[in-house]
This record gives sequence, C-alpha cells and structure tokens, in this order.
Amino acid sequence: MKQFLNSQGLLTQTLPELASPSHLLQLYSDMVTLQLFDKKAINLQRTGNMSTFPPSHGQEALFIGMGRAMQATDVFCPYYRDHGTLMLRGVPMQKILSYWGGNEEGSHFGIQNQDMPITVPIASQLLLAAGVAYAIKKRKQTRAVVASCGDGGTSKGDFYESLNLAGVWKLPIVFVINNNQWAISVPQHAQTASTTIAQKSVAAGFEGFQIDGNDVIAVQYYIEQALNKARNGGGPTLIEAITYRLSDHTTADDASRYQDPDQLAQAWQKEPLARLRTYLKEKGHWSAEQEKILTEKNQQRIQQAVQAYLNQAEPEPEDMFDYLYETLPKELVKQRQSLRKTYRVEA
Amino acid sequence: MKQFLNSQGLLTQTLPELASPSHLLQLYSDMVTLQLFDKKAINLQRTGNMSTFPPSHGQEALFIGMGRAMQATDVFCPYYRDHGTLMLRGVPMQKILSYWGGNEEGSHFGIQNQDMPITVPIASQLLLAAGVAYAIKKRKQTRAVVASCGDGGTSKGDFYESLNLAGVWKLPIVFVINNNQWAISVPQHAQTASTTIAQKSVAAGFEGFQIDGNDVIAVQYYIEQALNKARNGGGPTLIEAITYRLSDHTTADDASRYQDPDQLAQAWQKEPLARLRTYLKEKGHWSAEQEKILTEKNQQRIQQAVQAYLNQAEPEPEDMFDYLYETLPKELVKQRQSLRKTYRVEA
Amino acid sequence: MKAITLVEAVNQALDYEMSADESIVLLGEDIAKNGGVFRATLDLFDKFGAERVLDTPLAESMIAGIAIGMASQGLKPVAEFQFMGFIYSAFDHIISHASRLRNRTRGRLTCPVVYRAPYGGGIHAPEHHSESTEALFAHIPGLRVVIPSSPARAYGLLLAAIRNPDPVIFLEPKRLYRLFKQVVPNTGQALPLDCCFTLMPGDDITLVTWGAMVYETMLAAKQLGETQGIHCEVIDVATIKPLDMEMIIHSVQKTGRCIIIHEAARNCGVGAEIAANLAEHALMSLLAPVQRITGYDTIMPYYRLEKHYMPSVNKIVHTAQEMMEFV
Amino acid sequence: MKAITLVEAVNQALDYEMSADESIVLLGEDIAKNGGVFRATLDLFDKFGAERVLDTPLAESMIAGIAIGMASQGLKPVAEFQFMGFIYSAFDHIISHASRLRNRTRGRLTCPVVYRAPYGGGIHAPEHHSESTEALFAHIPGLRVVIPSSPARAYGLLLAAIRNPDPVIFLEPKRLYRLFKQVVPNTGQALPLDCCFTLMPGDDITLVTWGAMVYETMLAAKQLGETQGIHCEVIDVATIKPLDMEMIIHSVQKTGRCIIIHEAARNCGVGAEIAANLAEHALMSLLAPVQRITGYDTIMPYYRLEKHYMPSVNKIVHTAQEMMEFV
Ligand SMILES: Cc1ncc(C[n+]2csc(CCOP(=O)(O)OP(=O)(O)O)c2C)c(N)n1
Ligand SMILES: Cc1ncc(C[n+]2csc(CCOP(=O)(O)OP(=O)(O)O)c2C)c(N)n1
Ligand SMILES: [Mg+2]
Ligand SMILES: [Mg+2]
Repeated sequence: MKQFLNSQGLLTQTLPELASPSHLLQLYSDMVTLQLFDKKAINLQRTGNMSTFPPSHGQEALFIGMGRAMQATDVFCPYYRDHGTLMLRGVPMQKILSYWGGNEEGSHFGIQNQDMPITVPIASQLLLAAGVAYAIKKRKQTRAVVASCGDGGTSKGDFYESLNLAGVWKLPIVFVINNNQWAISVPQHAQTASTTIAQKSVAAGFEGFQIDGNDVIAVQYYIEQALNKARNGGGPTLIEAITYRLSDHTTADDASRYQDPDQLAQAWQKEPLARLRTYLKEKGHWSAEQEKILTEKNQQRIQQAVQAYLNQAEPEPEDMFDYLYETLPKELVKQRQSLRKTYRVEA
Repeated sequence: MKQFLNSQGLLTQTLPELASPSHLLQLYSDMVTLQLFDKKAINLQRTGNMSTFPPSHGQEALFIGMGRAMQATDVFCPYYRDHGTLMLRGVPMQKILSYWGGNEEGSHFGIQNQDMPITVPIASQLLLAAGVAYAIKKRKQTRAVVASCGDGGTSKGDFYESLNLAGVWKLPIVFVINNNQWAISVPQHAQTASTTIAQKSVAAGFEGFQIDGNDVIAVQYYIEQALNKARNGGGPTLIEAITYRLSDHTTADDASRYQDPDQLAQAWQKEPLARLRTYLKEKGHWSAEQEKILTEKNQQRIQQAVQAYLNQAEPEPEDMFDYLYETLPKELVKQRQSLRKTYRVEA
Repeated sequence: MKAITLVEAVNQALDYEMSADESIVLLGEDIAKNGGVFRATLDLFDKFGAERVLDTPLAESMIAGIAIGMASQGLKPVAEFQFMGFIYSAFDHIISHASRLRNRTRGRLTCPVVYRAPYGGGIHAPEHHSESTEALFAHIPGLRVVIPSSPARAYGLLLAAIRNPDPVIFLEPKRLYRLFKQVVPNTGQALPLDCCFTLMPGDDITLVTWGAMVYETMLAAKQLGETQGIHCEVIDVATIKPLDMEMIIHSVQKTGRCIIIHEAARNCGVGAEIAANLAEHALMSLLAPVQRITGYDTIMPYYRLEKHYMPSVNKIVHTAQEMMEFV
Repeated sequence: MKAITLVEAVNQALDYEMSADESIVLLGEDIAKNGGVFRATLDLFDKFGAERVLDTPLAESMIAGIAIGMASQGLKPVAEFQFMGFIYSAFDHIISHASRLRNRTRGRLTCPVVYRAPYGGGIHAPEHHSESTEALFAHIPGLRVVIPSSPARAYGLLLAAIRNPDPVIFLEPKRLYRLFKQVVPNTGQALPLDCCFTLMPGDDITLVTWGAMVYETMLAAKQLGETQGIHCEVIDVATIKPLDMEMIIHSVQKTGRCIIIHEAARNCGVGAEIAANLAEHALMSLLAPVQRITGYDTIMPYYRLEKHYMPSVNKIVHTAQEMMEFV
C-alpha cells in the first residue's frame, strides 16, 4: 500500500514535490471544508430540507486528493459519493445540495464542464468513462479521465467490461476505487475473494496498485502519476484507495445494525484529517487559532450555499419536458400543456 | 500450458493413470465421431436441411476430453459450440440436429438430464452455472458444475460476475474457456490485453491455468482434477484451453474474409486428432484398418441419426404454447385456439 | 391480532413460506443482517441462516442469473432487487432465460423464481429509485407480473407467487410500504394469480388501476360518490400479467365508461393494453372514450417535481366528471 | 442507377454521412474487417480506418455505455448490436443513461447516439436471433425508435437518425435486408423522424403496420383491392416513437376501420398504444372494433414454427373481410 503519511502523522517515505507547506495547507483546508459541508448536509436532511445524503466521513483524503490531482481539462466520471471531488472540479456547493435536494439543476452543475453527472446505477459510470477516454484518444488530446467507483461496484460486470476495454484499447483513464470496506451492509470480504481490488487489473492486462486513501498526499501523488501516464499514451491504471466509511451509508441507513463497533473504533485511528493536522502542527505550519479561522470561514461559505439552496425557486413542473429532447415531439407538447393546465387547476 | 502429448504426438510428461490404451482409443474414437458428425451437419446445412451450424473442427479434443472428465451426476452448462460434449453427456445426435434444425425438442435432450440447454446469449450460461453450483453446495452434494464459454465470451460482464461469485462463495464449479483464438472475426488480442485468459481468475481470487486444448489427455486429466477439487470443497478453477477454430465460425460465416491463411495453416499443425493417432500408431495400438472400421461404424451411426432427424414429424404449431407455463393463462388458451384455427384454414 | 404494514406483510409471507418449504432461498443485496433496505427480510437471516438468506455481491445480472440456475435444481429462489431502477442489467437473464427455460427445454427444466423489487415513486428518493416500468415485463411471454396494493394482497399474492412454478416479477409499491395497516391472518392462504380485485362496486364509471395508484383512486372514488353521486367501480388489476380482461370488460359493459390510472409513463404502458382490449371487445358498450390518467412520457423527475408527475386524486375526479358529461 | 437492397441502403447512408461528418464513429462486434455479419458496414473499415470503425470486445452493455461516453464528448457514435436479441444486457445503459443524459444535465451534455440492430424473424435463425421487442424501447421516455421497411426509407431515416441530436434506436427488419431492391439516390436527403408514411390510399380500412410486416400488409392490401374491391389505406408507422397518431387517426376517421399488424407479441406491444389512442380519440368514427394481428404472446419459437408465429397475408385478408362484414 503506497503511502507517504501514516496514521500517526509520520512520513513513511520522502515527500513528493507537490507537498509544499502551502499546498498541504490547501489540502487540509479542502478536507475541512468537505467535512463541514457534509455535517451541514446531514443536518439539512435531519431537518427535512433534503431527502437522502451520502456522507464523505473517513474518505475526505480520497475525494480531495483526487480532485487536486486532476487538471481542468481532464474529465471526471463520479459516483454518488464523490461530491467532495466535484466541488474541486468547480461545482458550486449549492448545486450539490440541489442534486441531493431533488432538483436536476444539481446535475447541470451550473458551470461549463464536461464531467459526467453523478451516476446512481453502480459502476455504470465506468463504461461512460471509457467512451469519453476513447473520444479523447481518437482526437489525440492530452487529457485523461478519472473514473471513480466504490468497492461494492467492482462486483458489477460493467466494472470489468470497462477495465477490459481500457486495457485492450490502451485508453487514457485512471480507475479509482474507493474501498471504504462496505457496500451498505455488505463487507468487502463478502464481495470478492480476491485479496486486493488492485489485482483485478491483472484480468485486463494493466497495472493496478493500492494506496492509502487516508493519506491525501499519496492520493494526489499517485493519481497524478497515473494521469500523466494516461495523458502520455501509457494507458490505464487501476488504483485501489483504502479508506473506511466512518458514517452510515447514507442518511437512510443505520450502520449499527451490521457494523462491529470495535472495527469502527479502530478505523477512527486512521482517519485522514487528524494525521495531516498532526504533521502540519509538528512542522509548525498549523495552530489551533488557524483551525478556528478556517472553520469559521468555511462555516460562512457553507451557510451561504445553504441559504442559496433554501431560497432557490422550486423548479417549474414543465421542466420535466424541457430537456428531454432537443425538439419536443408534438405528442409531448400536448402532454406539457396538459401538465400546465393541471398544475394551474391544482395550484 | 499444461500438456501431455505435443503436436508431434510425443509425450511431454508421464501419462496419467486415465490414459490406458483402451481409454485413449475411446477418446480417439469419440473425436472421430464428432468430426464425422460435424461434417455431416455442415452437409445438411449446405443441402438446405438445417439452417446454421457451428462446427467443432480443431476443438474436438476439448469437447471430448471435457465430456469424458465429467461424471453423470455433474451438471454441464454448455455454450453453443459444445455439442461434442453434450453427445457424451448422453444427448442423442438426433437431438443436436433437431436443435440446430430449429426444433425445441433438441433442447429437451430426450433424456432425463439436469444439464442446461445450449445457451445462445454469450457468457450468460456462466451465471446459470454459478446458481446450479450454489444449489449443489447448499445441499452438500458431491457433484460439480462445468461451465463452458468461448474466448470472446470472457469480455462479457457475466463472465466476471460469475467468477467473482464462484470465488467468494467457493462454489463447486470449473470454468472451461475454449480459447479458439477467434470470436467470429475478432481475434483474441482484440478482446483483451491480458496475456492469458487464465490469469483473469486473479480478479476473483482463485486458481486459473492454461492447458493444451488440442491434447485430449491433458483436457480430460486437468478438468477431472479441477472437478475433484470442486466436489471436495476446494472451490472453483478457471481453465483456459488453447485450441484453434479450424473452420468458419458457423456455416453462416466466411472466415477467409478476415483470417490469415498462414495462421490457419500453422494451426493445422497442432490439430488434435493427428497427434493422438500418431501416438497410438507409434505404440502399435492403431492401424489404417482400424481407422476404416471406426469410420464406417460412425458413418452408419450418424446416418441413422440423420435419417431419424429428417424423418421426424414437424412440431405442432401449438407447441409454442404448451410449455410456456405450467398452467396456460386463459387469454393464452384463446390465442392457442386461434392459432389452431388459422393453421387449419391455411393448411 | 396486530395490524401490519405492506412491507410487514411481505415479511410475514416470506417467513411463513420459508418455514413451510425448505427449498426456498432468499438472495439479494443487503437482505441478510441488514434485513433489506426496506426491512422486507427483517429477522429472516437470524431465523433461517446464511444458507437460505444470502447477501450477494453487488451485481443484478448475477442475481437474476444465479436464481435461474438455483431454480433449475429445484430450489425456489426469491430474489430481491434493491430498487426496480436497478433491474435493467438483469433484463437479459429475465428475458432470455427465466421466461424461457421451461419452454426451451419442453419442460425438462423449470424456473420457479420470484423476482421482488420495490417500485414506484412518491417517497422523495434519489434518481432511479422511483421507476415503474412494469410494462416492460408485461410484454415478455413466459413471465407473470404481480403488483399488490394492500398488506393482505401483498401476503396472499406473494405466497401464490412463490408457490407458482414459473417466474414471477413481484413489484411492491414502496409508497404503500408503510402508508396504512391491515390485520393479515398468517394462515398461509394464497390469492389467485390470474384475476383482478373489485375494491368497490359501482355503476357509472369503471376505474382500473394497480399499485400505489389504488390509494388515490379509492380516495377519488369515495369523493365522487359522496359529493357528486358518481358511483365508481374500482378494480385493482393486481396481476398485470396475465391480465384478467374478462373482469374489466364485464365491468365496463355495465358502466359504459372506463378510466385507467397508472403511475408509469403513458406510451406503451399497461394502460394501453387494457384500453386496446376495450376497443376490441367492449366497443359497443362504450358511452365515452376510454381515458388513461398516467405518468407523463417524461423521465420520472428528481423528487421536487415527482408529485407533478404522478396522477392525483383531483385529476381522477376531474376526468370522471368530464366523462359523465360526455355525450 | 443501380437498385439496392435495404442492407445496402443502410451501408450507403453510413458511408454518405461518415464522409460528410468527421465526428461519426461506428462500433460493434465484427463490423470492421468482416463488415458486420449482415455486411451493413461493408468496406467502411477500409474507407474510414480503424479509428472510426471499431470492432469492440464482445460485450453489449459496454457497447451501449461507451457510445454514450463518446457522444458526451461530441462524437456521433453509431453502434451496432449484432442481433436485437443481444441488446438486453445493454438496457441499463440505454434506459438509465442514453435516454436521460440531456434531461439529467439540463442540456449540459447530450447523447447523439444511434443504436442499430437487425430485428424480427423469418430468416430461419437460431434462438434469440428473431426478436422484435420494439415496444420495450417505445415505453422509455427520451428515446426515439425508428424502423424502416424499404431501402429508400432505410437510407433517409438512418441519415435522419444520425443527424438527430438525441438517442435513436434504429431497428432493421432483417427479413427485408435482401428481399427486394429499390433505386435510392445517394443525395444525403433525410426523411422526417416524426411522421408515418402512407404507402397506399384507400377508403375502407386502415392497415397500420411497420417493419417486415409492411411486406405482407401490402400484399394483403393488393389482394383485397383486386379480388374483393376492399380498398385499404396502408400506413407504415416507421417512427414508432414518437408515434404520429395524427396521421393514423385522420385515416381512421376516413375509413372507420383499423387493423394494426405487427410481428411482436401482442400483450403491451406497440399495437396496443395505437389501439388505445384510437379508443380515446377516434371512438366515434369507429364502425367496427379495432383489430390487432400480431405475434402470439409466446416466445418466438425455434425456426420450424416461426411461420406460424408471424402474421400472414391470409390472416390480414381474412380479418379485413370479417371487419367489412361487421355491423
Ligand atoms: C446497480 C445498482 N444496484 C444497487 C444500488 C443500490 N446501492 C446504492 S449504494 C450501494 C452500495 C455501494 O457500495 P460501494 O460501491 O462500496 O460504494 P460506497 O457506497 O461504499 O461508497 C447499493 C447496493 C445501486 N445504486 N445501483
Ligand atoms: C450476448 C451475445 N452477443 C453476441 C452474440 C453473437 N455471437 C455469436 S457467437 C459470437 C462470437 C463468440 O466467440 P467466442 O466466445 O470466442 O466463441 P467461439 O464462437 O469462438 O467458440 C458472437 C459475437 C451472441 N450470441 N450473444
Ligand atoms: Mg464501499
Ligand atoms: Mg472463440
């Protein structure tokens, strides 16, 4: 398992160039933002202002490192837990809230962006991603694709079909698996007998390896490496990031039904923020005072997004027709009118 | 690549116990039968008495060795090219002809048998097979499943999903891949970048290996070994049998459109019957005279099956209703009557 | 006896039949320790053990396919798809194998599988969690499609589905999972799989519906009866395939009017089949054109708009009134 | 100019449009060197090269999924499924993504994909090679479904499908691939994707059909006209989704009678949607109940019996006669 910073906040190999103090502060700050955002989102759910939400807790290093590893022109194909990365891709917090708040505006992203929207059917994004990668390759662009997926998702045929194609077409793509040990209530050892997920790339004939997904430096560094390789014609890489889901699967789940509390307590020891904080403090780059300022700044930013989310107008009912086709077929024009009428009558 | 008998008919390791002279003669005879059967079937197709047929040429050793490796109580989940094995499972030739001759009676098999029918959608049989294997395991029976598939089929998600489940549930199943180098016109290297198909089992955490699929002894021996392991709780095995499709994909195909004649000529050097014949002759177990008798005996047997096939009554139109449900829903009873009426009117 | 919810009735039926029949196995995602994301399989893992209540790896094609293999060996698998929206990758196995195994082998092998899935909208779920595409299965020969709309019918129809020797798609309207309770005696009494249920008799209009829309339809029928003296006959189709057209035609011959209400998209929905049958077999009884009140031919919107997508009580009432005025 | 077959017309359209538009790529199994198992892509690999004519690994879910990814980047993929019977494992991608990408992202990303597949029976093919399940796609919002029935319409509709910025399911009746020829000028002229084609005018009965059944329907219509003076109006629906009901209703208002003919199974087939629409919008014009002549609700049998499964000229003629006698 590749790693720079272990759970005690100690280096296990020389830091890479990217790990300047200012950049480490940035990564730390990103993780704090994500953690605070998630707490707020859970809160919105508990107070009836959002329906379901999949928290990032315990996986912040992965989501942030992955986001920072990508270039703007790369293409991200996320899974539903990847909003931390999407935020670094430029998607406003308000849009993330809109998405989980039941509004397609959230998938529009509100910015010019070729990233895929969140893809709910597990592992299906990996095939979309392979198609994107082919388009990039065909046009001889120096861009690459990051395709993200959970450990449970590696049991789906789409995972393998995508890996296999990426191998044989030598596609510019990096598969990043968030192995957070659980697929809802199903532990990783009940998903597969393969010792690692990384070794699944053997079936597709290309490189795969494990990284410490709680070490944000390792995450950024190794995904960057793999992206460079991909952009330069070196083909695909499978990266298994070892994390732990330090929360319920989503707000609709109750992990205490199936999770051993000891295992959870142990996993907390490896939590990603603490180790970087320890390291930064150790090196004199971080103080309680700074933490407080950072938290406050974030709280403000998040609060603004939440307000914007809560204040935003409800979508128009006709919206469900207006993006279905470029040109709405005439039968649907009639249905749209009828919806309008019903809506008026009922309003 | 595991092997006993190489393409020159020379031993490359000590023969296993099963390879008694009488058994080798049996295997040889089985292969001759299959080869002659296939020629006849192609002939039936050319003369308009059958619609499509997928020949076994170049893969006789695999189909026969696989059939001889299984015990009667095992379950076979074939793919569409596996009629050679099905014949050894007890399915009469006439039924094979019926199947390719467009009559469901061919899938009934005409015998009491739990083997799956031929499964046309590629690789789907592998999941059916895993389910069969689970039933066997749950009931603690000492039986095992052979699930067969082509090289092209290993690109389908179903292949991987089945392997993955077999690994994690430790199912009593042997996956046998007929790597005949082609999926219709698509060569194996265009299917996958993995050096071998055998290594794909790494993704599922269990053993996989290559055998010489043109060496009928190796085929029977290693599949037997894997079946024994499976029956005794040792879990799944993936066996990649290296063969070559020495024919068109089916009678509907024209391999000269895409195949290099040199490659084909080379492959003929490794053909499975010649090497065993050479070996048997060398050892004094075989003569031209015996070959003649064998051929004649087979021709007779095949001719009988063909006659029975040609003479058999056409299925009744209502048959299409009669096995749909255990109890035909009343709406379908009406449709069945209407079919009967139409049939009478048109006849 | 305690009244139970629809999802509890599903659980009760599974429990009853698993106790009675050793060959039943359950499989799906998160159905064991977790008891299913809707708790339909609650406690069954503890009661029947890991060999009969199987958490599978996350793969729907696999779930569908292995269930068929199990069934061919005489087990009776009841497979859960976590949501109907995730059933599509299992289509190949359902269409190509489950529905065909008996026919293909002329009865040598059979496929007594039940595929369960929570279906329909209205619970503010994320995208893909509110599908109602029962029409896709209704088009496939060899399948049965069953949709209960009350705890009692969930219990009786699920028992029937499990006992039926052919594959059954069993769709559970998740909006009704906990909406109301009924006393459901745990007697093991199954309901028939080939007839509709008349929930309310009436002479003026036949309202034909199924799934969660039974709820709105009953409210509308009551309102129409009480406030306007329009007496609706409400039919819960329940067994979508095979379709019991006889009962529907019989009712429409009496009332002369028919409204079909379903949540699924209109185009090529099951409502079309019912209306087509009426046009063929009850044309001369019709006093007004057959109406369909359905979901729009749009993608089920994210949840902010789902209430606008689904047929409402108002719309049923309004359409019924218009129909009574048609001359 | 040389007359060409339907499959040659498909090839001609692909060739024309690939020459005109760099962004088109073809993908599928055996479509490159081999030119497709029906030769629909013959010579295109030689002409346009390996980057634009792609033999994929054998995986239909993959073919469907990568096409969407390509399309999101502005390519225009035309993906071939070797036979419609192998499309089911691609359903998830077609239903969950292709049909929804535009809507889900409010137009930020679009999905200009054409999914081609040979469809229908009648060529004595093995099991799973004779499917006609167009109704499944017709039920899915966000898709278009197109079925040509002549070389000229194959050419013009395929051009339109490729140029259309939304996903199109393009089903080619394989029984017609080489059944007859037509002169099809290679002018790049597309046909509209939202209207039916009236192939024969008539006053007595409207015959509504599509795909290979157009062939039998035209034979029946000619026979009815010539031998019994029954004048049929024959409509080739061609664009199954969106359905041009206006033209059909218009015709039925004139004739007062309608027979719908399709090869697919009856229950929840596209014929049901058409009949339901007639029951809603043309009830008062109907002089006789709408009839459907369809495949049975059975699995398409192995080829010995396929002729008994499919609607015949006789059956159309017979039904039309009965309908004329209905009072
Ligand atoms: C195809 C499909 N099947 C089932 C689901 C329901 N589901 C949502 S999340 C989940 C578990 C996924 O686990 P994993 O891939 O490990 O990701 P994680 O949630 O742990 O990040 C399941 C089964 C789904 N979204 N898609
Ligand atoms: C799911 C599916 N897709 C496509 C086909 C059409 N098809 C029939 S055989 C074949 C090639 C199979 O190659 P392989 O698995 O290597 O087996 P082989 O024929 O070489 O023995 C294809 C694409 C099919 N039967 N099923
Ligand atoms: Mg996980
Ligand atoms: Mg092959």
